[in-house]
This record gives sequence, C-alpha cells and structure tokens, in this order.
Amino acid sequence: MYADWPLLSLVIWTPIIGGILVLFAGDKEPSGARKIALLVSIVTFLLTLPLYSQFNTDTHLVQFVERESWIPAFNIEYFLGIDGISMPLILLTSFTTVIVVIAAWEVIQYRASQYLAAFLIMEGFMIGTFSALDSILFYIFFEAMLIPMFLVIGVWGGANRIYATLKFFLYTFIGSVLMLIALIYMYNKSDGSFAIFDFHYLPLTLTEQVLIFLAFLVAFAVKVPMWPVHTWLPDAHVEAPTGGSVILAAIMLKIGGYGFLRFSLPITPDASAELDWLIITMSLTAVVYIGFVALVQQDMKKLIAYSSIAHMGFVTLGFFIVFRIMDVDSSAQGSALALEGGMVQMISHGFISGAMFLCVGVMYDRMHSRQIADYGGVANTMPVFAAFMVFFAMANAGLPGTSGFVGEFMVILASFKASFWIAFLAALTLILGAAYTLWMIKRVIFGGIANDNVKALSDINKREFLFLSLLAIAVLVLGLWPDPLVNVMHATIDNLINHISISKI
Amino acid sequence: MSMESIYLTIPLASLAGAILAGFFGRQIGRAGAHWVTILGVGTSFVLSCLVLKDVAFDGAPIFNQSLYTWMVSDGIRFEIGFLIDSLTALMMVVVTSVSLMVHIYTIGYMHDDPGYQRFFCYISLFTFSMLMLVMSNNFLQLFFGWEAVGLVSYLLIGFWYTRDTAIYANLKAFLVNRVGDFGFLLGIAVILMYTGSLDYYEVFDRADSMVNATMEVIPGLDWTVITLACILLFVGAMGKSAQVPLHVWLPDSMEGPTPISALIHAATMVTAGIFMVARMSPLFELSETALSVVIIIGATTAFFMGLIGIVQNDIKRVVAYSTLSQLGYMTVALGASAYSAAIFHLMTHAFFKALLFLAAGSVIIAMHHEQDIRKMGGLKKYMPITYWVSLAGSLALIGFPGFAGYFSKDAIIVATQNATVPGAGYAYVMVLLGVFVTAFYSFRMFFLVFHGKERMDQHTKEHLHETAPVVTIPLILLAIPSVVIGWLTIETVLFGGYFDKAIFTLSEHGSMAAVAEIFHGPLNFVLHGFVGPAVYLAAAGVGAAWYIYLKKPSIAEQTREKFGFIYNLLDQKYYFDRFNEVVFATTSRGIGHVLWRLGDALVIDGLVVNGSARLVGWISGIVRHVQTGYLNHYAFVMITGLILLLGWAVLG
Amino acid sequence: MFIQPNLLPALPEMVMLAMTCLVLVVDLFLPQEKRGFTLLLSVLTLLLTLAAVVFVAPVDSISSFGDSFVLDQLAVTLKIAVCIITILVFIYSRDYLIDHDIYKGEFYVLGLFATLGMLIMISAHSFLMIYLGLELLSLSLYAMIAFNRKSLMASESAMKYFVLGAMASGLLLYGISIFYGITGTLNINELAALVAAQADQNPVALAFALTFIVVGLSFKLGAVPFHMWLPDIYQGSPTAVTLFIGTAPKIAGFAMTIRLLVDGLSDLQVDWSQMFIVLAVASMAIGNIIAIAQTNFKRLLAYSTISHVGFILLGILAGTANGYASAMFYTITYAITASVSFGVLILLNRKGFEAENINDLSGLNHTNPWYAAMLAIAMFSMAGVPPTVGFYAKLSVLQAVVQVDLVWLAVAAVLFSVIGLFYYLRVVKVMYFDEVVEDQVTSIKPSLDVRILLSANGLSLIGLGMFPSLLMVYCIRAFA
Amino acid sequence: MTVELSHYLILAAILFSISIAGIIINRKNIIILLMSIELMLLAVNLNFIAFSHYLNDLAGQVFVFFILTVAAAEAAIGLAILVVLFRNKQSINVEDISEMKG
Amino acid sequence: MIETIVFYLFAFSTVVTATAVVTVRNPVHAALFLVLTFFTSAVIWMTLEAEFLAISLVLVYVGAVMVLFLFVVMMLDINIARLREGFVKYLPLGIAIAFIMLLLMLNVVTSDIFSSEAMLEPAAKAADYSNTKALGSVLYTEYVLAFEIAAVILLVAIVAAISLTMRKRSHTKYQNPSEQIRVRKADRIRIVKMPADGE
Repeated sequence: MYADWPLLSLVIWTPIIGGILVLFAGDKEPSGARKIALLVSIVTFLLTLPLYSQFNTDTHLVQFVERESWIPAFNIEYFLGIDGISMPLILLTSFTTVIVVIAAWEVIQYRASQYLAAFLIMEGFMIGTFSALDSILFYIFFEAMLIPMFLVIGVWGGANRIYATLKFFLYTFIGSVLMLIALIYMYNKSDGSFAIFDFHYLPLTLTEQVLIFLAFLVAFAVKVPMWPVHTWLPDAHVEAPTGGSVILAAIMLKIGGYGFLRFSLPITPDASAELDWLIITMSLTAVVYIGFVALVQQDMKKLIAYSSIAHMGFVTLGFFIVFRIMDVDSSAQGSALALEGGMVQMISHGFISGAMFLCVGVMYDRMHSRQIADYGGVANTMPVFAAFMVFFAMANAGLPGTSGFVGEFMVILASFKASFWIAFLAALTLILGAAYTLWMIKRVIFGGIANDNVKALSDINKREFLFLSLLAIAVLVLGLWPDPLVNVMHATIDNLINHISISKI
Repeated sequence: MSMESIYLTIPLASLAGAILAGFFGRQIGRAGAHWVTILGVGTSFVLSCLVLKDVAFDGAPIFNQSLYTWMVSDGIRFEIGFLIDSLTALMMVVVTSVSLMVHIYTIGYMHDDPGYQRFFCYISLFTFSMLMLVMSNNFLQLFFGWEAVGLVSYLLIGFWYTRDTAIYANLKAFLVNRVGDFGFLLGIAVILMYTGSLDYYEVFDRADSMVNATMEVIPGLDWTVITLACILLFVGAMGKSAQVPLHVWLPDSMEGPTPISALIHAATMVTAGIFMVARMSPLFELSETALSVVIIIGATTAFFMGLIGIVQNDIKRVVAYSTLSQLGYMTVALGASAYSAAIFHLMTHAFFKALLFLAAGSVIIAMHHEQDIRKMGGLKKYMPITYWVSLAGSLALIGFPGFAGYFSKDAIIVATQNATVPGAGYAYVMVLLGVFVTAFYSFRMFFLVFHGKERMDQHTKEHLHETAPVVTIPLILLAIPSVVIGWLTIETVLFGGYFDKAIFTLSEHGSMAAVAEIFHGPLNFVLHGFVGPAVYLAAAGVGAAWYIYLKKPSIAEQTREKFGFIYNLLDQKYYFDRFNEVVFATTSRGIGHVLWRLGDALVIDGLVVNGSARLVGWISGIVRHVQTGYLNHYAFVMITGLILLLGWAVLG
Repeated sequence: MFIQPNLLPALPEMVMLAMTCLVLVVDLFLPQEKRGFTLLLSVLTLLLTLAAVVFVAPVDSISSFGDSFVLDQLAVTLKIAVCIITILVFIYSRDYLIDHDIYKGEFYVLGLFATLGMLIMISAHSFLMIYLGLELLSLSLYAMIAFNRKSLMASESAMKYFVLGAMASGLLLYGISIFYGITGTLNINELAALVAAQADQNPVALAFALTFIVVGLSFKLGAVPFHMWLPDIYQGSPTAVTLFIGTAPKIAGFAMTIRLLVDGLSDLQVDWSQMFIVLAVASMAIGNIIAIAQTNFKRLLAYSTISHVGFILLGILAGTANGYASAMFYTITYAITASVSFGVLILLNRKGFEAENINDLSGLNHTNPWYAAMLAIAMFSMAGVPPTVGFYAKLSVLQAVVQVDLVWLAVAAVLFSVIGLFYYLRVVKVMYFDEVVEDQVTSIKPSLDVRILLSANGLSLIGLGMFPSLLMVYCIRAFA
Repeated sequence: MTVELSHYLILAAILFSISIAGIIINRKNIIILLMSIELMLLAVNLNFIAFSHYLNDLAGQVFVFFILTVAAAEAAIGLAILVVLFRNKQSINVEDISEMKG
Repeated sequence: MIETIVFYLFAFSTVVTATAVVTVRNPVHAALFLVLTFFTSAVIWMTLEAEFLAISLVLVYVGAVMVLFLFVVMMLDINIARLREGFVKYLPLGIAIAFIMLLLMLNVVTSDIFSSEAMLEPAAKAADYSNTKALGSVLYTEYVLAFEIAAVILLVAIVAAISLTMRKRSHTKYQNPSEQIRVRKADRIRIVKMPADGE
C-alpha cells in the first residue's frame, strides 16, 4: 500500500510543516503546542516504520526513490532514496525525536513552542540529510540543520551558551564549506551532475582524490567529531538543553559518519586507502586520548560528551580499517565486519548517548547542576532512576548484552585483521570506557547521601520512566539481537566494499 | 521434556526468578522474592543434576547446538548456543548447587536488609549469567557470560552502595576485570581472525592453522599465533580468576555481603577463568609457551597470596587470600596440563570454600558484623555447629588426607611434579611451600576465632549464640560434600575418562598420566599421600599455628617486630595496591589532566580555535585603523591602489 | 544623414522622467501633511516604469540612439529588479523620514532621478551614456546623503562620498579617454570590435586604460582598496538613504561592469580577470575581517557589502556566461537581502532614537519575533547558509570559479565567508540570546504596507533559496 | 616641427599628476581638493580634445561638452554639500571631518 | 612654428598655474590660479581646433563655476593658517606619488601608438568649417539622448542645491498677518499664581 506514497518526502516534510504549525501555535497555550509536536513526531515515526518493513534487504540499490528536477540551471535534483546505510539512521532520527519531545514536556517552559518547533524542523532536515542522493540537496539539509540547533543551544542553553553555540556553528561551517568546493569540483568534472552516485563512478586522479578526500574529511571529521577537531562538542553538549544534547549526540554526530560512508569512501577510494593511516591515527587518538580526558571531567555532560568522541572513534576506525584489511588480505575478509560494526556503533551510540544525556537532564531538572561534585548517593533517593543510569552507564562501557558492545566488538575483531596494535589500542576502550563511566556512576549514583539537595530528590515520574524505558528496551534489544539491524546493511555494505576495492585511477 | 528444552530451562529458570524479583520486587514482597528465586535456582539445580546424570552415567552424546543467530556479518555467524558435555554438566551442578545453598543462606544473612529483593534478583541473575557462560558453545556467548558475571559481581560488591569502601571495591573489581577482558577480547579476535569462526568445535578443528602461523606483534619478534591467542585468553582468565598481578580486586571484593563472597568470589565466578582454560585445552595444549606462562603465574599466585593470608586480621580477607592461593593451585594444574585436576579442585574448592565463607558469615552474624579475628576467640562453645563445619572446611582446605581438598590438591601436586613445561620445577616448589602456608593461615584463623581467649567486648559476648537454621542448614549441606566429595568422585572425574571428550591433552604432556599411575583407588591415594612431603608440610603448618597463636601468642608479636620488613611487605600486599594507585590511577588521571588542560584546552582550543579567532579579531582591530576617517587618506589609498594596478598592467 | 531614433527602448526612462517631473511639480503644491501623496505618486512612477519595462521587453535585444542604448534581457531583468527594490526602499523609509523631520518631496524626486540614472546605466551602451547615467545616479545620491541637513555625520559622509566619487569619475574618464584615443570610438560595440583587432598590437596601452576603467568600476562597486568611502557613507547617511545606497545601485554597478568589461572589453578578459582576482581576494579579506570589529550595524553591513562585492567579482572574473549569470544572480539577491536587513533596522528607528548599533537589536526576538526572524533570515542568507538564497548565490558563483580552474580562489572565498559567518551570527546572537535593553527595543507596529512588503521580502529569501530557478533562468537568459 | 599628439598627452598627464599630488598634499582644505579634481577633469578634457583632433572625430569634443556640463552640476552640488557641512561643523578642514572611522 | 611656440608657452603656464593651485596658501589665490589654468588651457584647446569648447570653458567654467567657488570660499569664514598645517610634511610623499604616476602615464602616452607616425596631424579644416555648427549638428541628432540626460543632471543639481542650502531664515523679520489675526490671549500671556510675599 505504501508503494506509491512519496514516503521519504512525507517523513521529511511532515515534521518541518508540523514544526511551523507548532511555531504558530505559540506560547500562550503551550500545552497545545506540545500536543501538536508530540502528534507530529509520532506520526513521523510511524511513517518511517514502513521504510523498515518494506525495505528490500536483497539489493544494494537505493529504494523509495523520488527524483524530480529541481534547479535545472545546475542540474540539481530533488533526489531522495535510501539504502541499508541510511535507513537505520532515519529510524533512529524519528525515534529520538519522539523521545526528545516527550522529554521536553514539562521541562521546557520558556518559549516551548519555539523549542519544539526547532526540534521538529531539525528532524526534517536530518532525515533529509540521510535520504538525499543529490549532493547539493544533501548539503542544504546538512547546513540547514545547524540553524535550529544554533538557536536551541543559544536560547535554551546554559550559562556559557553563546560561546558554545557560536563555536558549534562556526566549527561545523568551516568543515562544510570545503566540502562544498569539492562537490562543485566534481560537478564540473562529471559534466554537470550533482548526483552522489554519479560521483561514485567519477574517475579521479590520486591528487584530485586526496584533495577531495581532505575536503570531505574536514567536513565530516568536525561533525563526527574526530580528534583534534572535537573541542566544540564538549562545549556544545554542556551548554545545550537536554534535548539539544540528545539530538546532537544521537543524530548529528552520525551525519559525519554517514558522510564518510556516502561520500569519502566510494568517491575517493584510492585517497582513502592512501590516507587511511591518518584517519586510523585520529580515531585511535580519539579512543585513547579522549578516554583519558574523559577520566578527569568534573561535569557530567562534558564527560559524556568526551565519551561520545571516544565512541565515535570506533565508527571512523571501523570505516577506515577496511583499507588496512584489504592491504593485508586480498579476500578482504573482515571488511564487512568493520563497516557494519561502525554502523552498528553509530546506531547504538545514538541510543546510549541520548539516554545518558537524558539521565543527566533528569538530574539537572531537579538539582540544576551538572557537576559531579554536587551529587553523591542519588541511588538512595532515586532508586529507579539509579537503575536506569547504571544500566545506560554499563551500556556506555560496552557491556555485552547491550547495544554498546556490538559495534565495539565488531570493530575490534575487524581491526585485529589489520594490525594487532590497532586492535590493542582500540580495545583499551574496554578499560578506559569503564573507568570514566563507572567512576562517574560511583561518585554520582552510589555512596551516602552527599547533601541536602540530593536528599530532597524525588524519583523519576511516569513521563521520565517512559522515555528512559523506551531507550533501555532499544539498547537491550539491539544488544541481544542485532541481527535485524545488521541484516538490512549487508547488501549495501557488500556493494560498497566491492566498489572501494576497485581503484579509480 | 526434550533435553533441549531442559537445557534451555536451566538458565531461564534462574533468569525468570531474577526478573520477577527485580522488576516486581515491591509487588511480590520479601518472601515472594526469595521464594521465586529459590524456586528458579532450585529448578536449575534439579535439572542440572539430571543433565549430569545424563552425561556422566547414561553416556548422553555431546549436545552442541545453537539457539538463535545473534548476528551474521561478513559471512561469520555469531550465534548463541549450548554445548553440553561432561565439563559443562559438572560446572552446572557446581554452580547451581552452591547457588542454591547461598540463596537459602541469604534468607538468614540478609534478613534485615532493605535491599532484600534486589539482592535475590542479583544472585539469581548471577546464576543465569554463570550458567550461560559455562553452557556456551562459542566465544561470543562465553564473553557475554564473562562480562555479565562481572557486572553482577560489580553490583553485588557495591550492594551496600552507601559504603565508600564498597563502591570503591566494586569499581576496582570491574576495572581490573576489564583489564583481563581486554586481553580476552583480543584473544577472541586472534581466534576469529585465524579460524574464521567463534564456535568452539570449529575453532578447535582449525587450531592447527594457528600453530604454524606467526605474528609479529613487536617488530622483530615472531610469535606463533597459538601462543599469542592462548596468552591473551589467559589474561582474561587472570582477571576473572584473580591471578597475579590482576588479583588485587578479589580481597577488596569482600566488601560485598558474605553470601556473595561465597558464591561469586570463591565458588563460581572466580573459577570461570579456570573453566575457560580447561575448555580451551585443545588450544593451550598446542602452545608450550602459554602453558609455561600459566604455570608460573599460577604458582606465584598460589604461594605468595597465601603468604599474605598469614598477616590478615579480617576473617573474610583471610579466606579471600586463601581463595587466591587455591585459584593459583588450579592455575598451576592447568599449566601442568592437568586440566581435569584443575576442574576437580575447582569443584572441591567450590564446596569447601563456600562452606568456609558461609561459616565466616555465620561468625560475622553472631559477632554483630565484627570481622576482625583479633576481637574474637573461644567461639567454639557458643557456636558448635559453625565450629565443626569450619573445622571440616579448614581440613578440606589444607588437604587433610581423606577430605575433599586432599584429593584434588594432591593430584595437582603430583601432576606438577611430573609436568614438563618450563617453570614446572618452580611451580612444584611453590605449591609445596603453599601447602605449609595454607595450613598455617587456615589454622591461625581457626584458632584465633574458635579457641583461646574471648577477646570480644562484653556486649557482643552477651549476645553470642549459634545462628539460625537457614544459616546452619546450608553450612551442614555444604560440609557434607566438603568432606566426602573427593573420596566419592576422584576416580570417576580424574581417571574414569570422564573428561575425555571435553578436555584434550597431548600425549607428551603426561602429568595426569603420572598421577593415574600412582592412583589405585581413593583409599590407596590417601595412603600414598604420606609418601610425599605435602601432608607433613600441612601438619607442620597446623602445628606452627597452634604453637604460635594458642600456645605462645607472644611469638607472633616478636616475629612481627623482628621481621618488620617482611611483615610490612605482606601487610601491604607486596605494595600492589599502592603501585596501582600511584602508577595507574594517579598517572592516568594525570595524563587525562595534561591532555585535557594542555592538549584540549590550551593547544587545540586556546591556541588553534580561539587563537585563530583571536588572531582574526586582533588583525581586525589593527586593520580597521587604516580606515582613519580622513578623506585624503582614503584618496591616498585609492591612488596607491591605482598605481599598483597600473604598475602591474604597464610594467608587469 | 540623421535617422529618427527608435524611442521605444527608452520608453521606461521617458515614462520615469516625465512622471518624476510631475512628482517634482506636484510636490511643490502639497502641504506637509499631504506628503503621502508624493510617496504614492513616486511609487506609481516606479510601477509605471516597471510596466513600461515589461511592455517594451524585447525577445532578443534592441538598440537605439546610434547604438548607444540597448534593451536586452540583461537590461530588462536588472531594471525590474531596480524598480522593485526602489519601491521597497521608498515604502520602508517613510516612517523614518517622518520621525527625522526629513519627510520631503525632494527625497523622492532625488530618489527617482537616481533610479533613472540606474536605468540609464543599465541600458547604456556607450562610454558617454554610461558616464552620464553614472553621474546622474551619483549626483542624486550625494544630495540624498546630505539630505538631513542638521546631521553632521550625514554631511560629512556626503562630502567624503562626493570628493572620492568625483575623483573616481575622473579616473574612469581618463581611462575612457585613452580608449577613445586608441580606438576612436565611444560606442561599446565598436569598441569591442576595435579592441579585438588591436589587442595584440597595443597590449600595454590597452591594459593601462583598462586599469583606470577597472578602478572606476571598483570604486562604484566598493571593492578593496577602492572601498574606503563605503563604511563611512553607510554609517553617516540617514538609514533611509543607506537602505537605498546599499541595495539598488549595486545592481547598476554590476550592469556598468558588464557593459564595460564584458560587452566592450571581453578581449581584455585575461587582464581584468587578473585584476579582479586581486581585488576580490582583498575585498573578501578586508571586508570580512574588519567587519568583525564593528559595533555599528550599518557599518557592519558596509563591510559585509565589501566582502559580497568580492564574491560578485568572483563570478565576473570567471569570464564565462555561467559566471556572469551567477554574479548577476548574486547581485540581485544580495540587493534583496540587504533591503531586508536595512528594512528591519529602519523599523527600529523612532522619533529621537537612531537605531544603528548592533546592541540596539538586543532581545529583538522577545519584542518582535517576526522581524527578528526576518533579520535572522537575512543574516543567514548573507552568510550563505542554506536554505536561504544566499547559499545558492554563493554556490553558483563558486561553481563558476571552479569551472575555470580557480579552485584555490573558491577555497579562499569560502574560508573568508566563514569569518563572515561569525559576525552575522553575532547579530543573530544579539537578537535571540541577549536580553532586552531597557528603552531600546519596544514592540514595533509598522503600517500594513510595510508589514506585508517586509514579510514578503524576507520570505522571498527562503522562497528563492528553495526555488532559485525562478530568478536564475532570467540571469542565464541574460547571458545566453 | 609641429606639435605632436603625445605632447598634448604629456601635458594632460602632467596636469593629472599635479591634481593627484594636490589631493594628497592638501590634508586640510576641502576646497583645494575640489579644485584638484577640477584639474583632473581638465586633464581628461585635454586628452579628449587632443584625440578628437588627431582622430578627426567629433565624438571626443562632444564628450568634453558633456563633461563640462556634468562638472558644472557637480561643482554646484559639491559646494552645496560643503556649505551644509560648514554649517554643521564650522570647518572645512579635512582632519576635522573624521567623525566616522574604523 | 607659431603653433609650437604657442603650445609650449601656454603648456608651460598651464603647468605652473596648476602647480600653484595645489600649493598656494590662500584658497582665494588658488581659485584665481585655477581660473588662469583654465584660460591657458582654453588657448591650447584653440590650437586643437576646439573653438566652441574653448569658449565654453571660459564662459561656463571661469564665468560660472569658478565664481561659485570664489563665492563659497569667501562666504565661509575659513581659518587659512590652519589649512596649511602639515603641508610640507606631506609634500615629498605627494611629489613622489605624483612622479610615479607621471612616469607610468608617460610610459604609455609616449609609446608608438600615439606617435606622429601612428597618428598624423589631420589636414587643416576648410575655412568655412564651423566647429560650433558641427558640434551642434551631432548634439541634437546622434547625442540627443545624452543631451537630454545632461539636462536632467542639471535639474538634479538645481534640486539638490536648493534643497540642501535653502533655509527659512527664522531671524528675518516680516509680518504674517494671518498669524497676527488668529492670535489668542493664551498664546501671548501666561497668568501665574504666586504666593504672596511672606516673611
């Protein structure tokens, strides 16, 4: 029945138009705005479900394609479609937005309609980014989502929000402008096409590839973020309101990873192979260096932010270790493991980091502090919450049985194919990840009641229970049975591996 | 009921108990919580016995089947499944039986605790995890169980989460275990890389491919892959089974409630490492180097950790160090290729060490949670049952001929004597000395607690009495196997070919064959013990303890002063904790601080990010002054621009 | 012998001139309180001109007056743009003029004359016509700037503009005179043919003359280092005049550049492209960098204009039809965007209060969320953030630059635009994140026409951003 | 020996240079600046007329005619602005009219 | 020959007077020197057979524009001493810039393209040739649009000059009868209540 529906357009434009409606609903009666927002987000989520259920896992070809000429002057098309890489991310986006809307319910009182509208519009842009197959369309969504996020952090953020949000915007913008040049360059090279798949088959010399690769790298590395262009993330996360942090961590970072898969690898396979050492070094630095840095954070959100960087290191490691594997082993056995591991890690990190930020948000709403030192013994007064927080912390530390384990496991296994020491350094996350997460848990959740504020805490209410348990279920299900997720990627990933194993030179 | 569904029921029964007690604890109440979990674990126990009977006596074929496909990636099937053979069956019975005892015991021990339901949930969850670990037919699930028991251990050590020491200890335990897991995971990665599978049997079949392959981990140093894999796996075992130097968490884990110490930190979880190596015997056998590492680490742990037990005053810590030492024995057995002896000792140890812990717990209850043995003494008359079961446990521990521990320990000693791997000689000396040390500290504790002067305060003394039946009944139930199980099962387990299908030993590693040579029935084996030095060393240990702590207590004081250095060394546990604290904890935080403040804040953010922003701002501040506001300056700039362009056009 | 020239192509200009004279006379007899009629008449003038443009719009191109006046696609599109933007300017500035006691008919008359100058510049196809159109525009602007006679700043900036403008005209004329000497013609078409013939023989002399022309154009456009007038004039002029200067004349300047360099001197394209590279990079660098330090919003927009001129030059220097069309698109959309920025700023002015500092926008989102949104859209458009039209403008220009293998230039351009983003974001930051400063921003209630036009103007930035083809087709057709 | 075209051009160039020098060295008096600009226009006019003569083409003279017209208008407006400025500032010193800068 | 002498004579005086314009201290003198420059230029234009323009220059420029200049200079009460401060300081710079400029220009205007070979002295015009008539005939035909625009420019100048400088003089005394008639008591006198002088 869905065959004829322009499903992708629907899931992109429903939240955007819904967001504008929410905006006009205004703040006089915020509950109205909230209800509309919730309705819109749920409808969007429901609309994304057929993308999974109707998805054909046997083909690497893009599905649910919509293709219309848009700007004929430069042959820019309204070209949408999804494959095994983008589909899970779209589901993640629509799911997370529902969570964020619920999480904002009573917490956001100041200009609630603008807040909710920003998230809905952002949702549309993010889904657009994942489903765009025209590079300019991609770029437009890629950039446009910065605006609502900029406002979200700036208006509803913490004390140092302005510095953080400017830094966020500028960092990301610097990254993306070079990508734009690369896109234009390839447009000229390809005799006037901005379609991403045309770029995939565009013959490029090694020098061209390296330059294009670097341009993409800057864009996506900032977004991921990879060391050493990660410093915007802790600031942005710390200052952003809870919903902002959740979306930022759960989805926006994924766009960087997605970009690598959609652009860098297939368009510049030779440069990727040539420069894999760079990415691998940066990824491992993210894992180890950031792991250490996370260890000494005093601010919970900062800690989780740093942990996000470390976890995203696995994503990029997984994506680029492939080239090492190909060097070592001509059969490329293990490369699918690496790529799928990176993808699983992205999805899983979406759930876990979102949940962690929501947990901090739950506490922040009560105590108005994110400092670890202000807490202690929260388990005494908020036992149910403590259970959730410990669970998510364990997931963050990559405990098997939670989704956090799956991606890391796959990537470590795959990277061993490439080199013992890469796997060794990557596996250090087992120790570091546990150390910083659990140390925070120790200081925040466990122990005697630290002060009167903690004593006065009340346990989570039904609404908070709802969104935390939804996420917990997702984390658990994905950890215990990742096959339904991994299964949808196979065809696409296999095709990608075939594609990148053929030199373009 | 088909066997398959029985296998499935065994772990799930425990899990069901855990879920009910955990999520619906408030609804079902305290009694409800212990009933559902005991029912669950009881079911597991009964069915496990059934399985053991099936495997051991009815000769059921090995069951190896997957339950469901966890994931397929890159053509590799990651599955969840069961492998039921003799080893598994034995472990299942050990785990469920001790767990059942502990469940019952807990009713009494935790009677007044507010976290009653939570506790039952945890221990049932533990039982589930441990069962999944031992029943696994592949590395993935092994790792799942491996980490899951770690998680529960973490939760249970920190059960009393308001105690700073407890939450310090659980963090430490988890992190140290993670170091082990780190190696373990890499080991799994090696195996996957060279065999392309995580299924035990497939891996074992392809193990040869790892023998001939080499890997250059450190440039210029070629290691055979099998050695690398085994050592990495063994690192995991070191963490879980608390072998030097990853043993530091186990003594601290005594911060958890005593039932936990018995169940997790003595009987089951800590033996997971031993089990794992035994399970991997087809791999370890192929690497002489790995076995050598195993035996040396084991021997070191066996002796030196025992030594520390001598100076401990906390009743649980003495038992904990004794556990470390006994785990060392098992590891030595593994290194000596006497896997069956290791498992045999694992089993006997599970019973008598659980017994000792629970007895200690009984003492602690009676002493109103006083754990310092210097403040005890003369408890014999107050707590007769506890006294007698403790005596049985201690005798089993020191290897008194005829008791359970004797058989397993003597088998290990003989096997070590006959082992050929490098380091076996060292190990033999260490295990022999360990026998003396074990006897000494065991009876030091025994005498200090149950005999001699009553050193407790008046108030405590008045309230001293034997503990409730829910405590003593499990003690008695555990005391029985502690005494007799060795006698009953040694022949079957060690020499009856029971493990033939589960454990693989190369013919040139003939240590067990040597043991078998001298074995002519249990009675004969008891008598044979008097031929070797072990029994005499144990007797000497007991005698020394008696002399020093009962006869002439002043000697202890004098020795301590005389050998202050050694005492300090032991008291500080060879400075391992201090070393870890300073080197790992402080250094890594230091590195973190430096990287954060210097790397992130100063260089990246300060210099590059804000620096470039400031640079632009600074340039802006300077350049804007070119715009002086003076008309003729403007004209001058324009004309200069014109001249430059003209010069370029005309001359250039 | 003398042939009656075809007057049709000049119909819009004739309509405008006639109507302007009518406005001038009618206004004399209107009492102050009926000044609204002058405005009405002026807008009518522009509408009629617009209608005339549409009416005479040729399929191809027609020229008249001895080939010194052309009406082609380029002219039609640009003239329409100029007229529409001037209408916006007139309507936006009414309240400002009233509040500042300069609500006089002369403002509109001069504005209309300036617009006439622009129309002439757009159609001019000889050196003489270009010069006259330019002077008609400039002289009107000089007077408009000084219009608020009581303002020291205004008279100062008028003086500066005048002196520098006159000097620039002198330089331009000198260049024209040399070209006249070399080719013996003032007509652009003949010039193109003759330069083509001579390009190889007299490269130095042609480059020499070209330099003067380029300098004159650069002054008009405001490219570094001939930009010095721009910040002071933007800041000092009454905001209504800044609004005017900052929008429509850019289009005329673009037209003049195209007429001179592309229509006339395309054979010297290598030379002027190279000069433009230097000027463009300098403009983007200086404009963006100095803008960061600004606190005055008008001055900020002035520097921002300079940087945008750099971008326009990028499109032109590509030297391809594609590039010219991109630059044209950029210029028109920039003018539309600037009219939104100044339009919102001008709304904030009240009697006795001149809103011109960035801080005057503090908390605008609290008091006037709609206009804050409009200004924010304009800022993002100037920064080139999609989905606003500014993005597409930048994209097309960059595309043209990359096409001629000047990738490094494109990279430099985007890097400078990152710096630019910083100060645009600062404006958004002030509006959205800062608290309301007491007595600075109150709720503004502009009249209906302003409200509708400004909203439409602001939303057009998004509309054109999503459907740039609506305008782009005309730009492409102009250079087809 | 007749006067060559280049002589006129050189004269114009000299006048042009003098006017530029005048703009630069007169840091105080706007009126002199205006006069310098008149000199510049004179130089341009001379160029046109000389070319017109040697090319035997009237267009140059026509152009000069218009330049003269415009220059007259320009002078009127310029001086009007000057007067307005003087009324506001009581000075025509270039260095005094620098309210706006940076 | 005579043309050459005339050219050099007047060219020289043009340069000298132009130099004087930018260097003399007094703006009135400068204006007068500028007038002289125009005069000498007009003569040179004469030698180029641009009689109409030469006359226009004198009539329009000297007669109107320069007079306007003088008016303004004299009307504004300018402190001459201050106007010349720092003159010497910037003189070298000015000369240097002008010199470089001149060199660049000479480089081009003396090149072959403008040499006598490339551009021959045109044949002398016929005796009945009227420069004015020739100009006139093209002005109203070929350049009619430009001519109209020039007219508009002049109109702009008028409008601008008037709107900028015309002001109602408030201190000029003249009667406005209608105002006088409409006046009311309240406009003229204010009745204030004051407390009686106490203490």
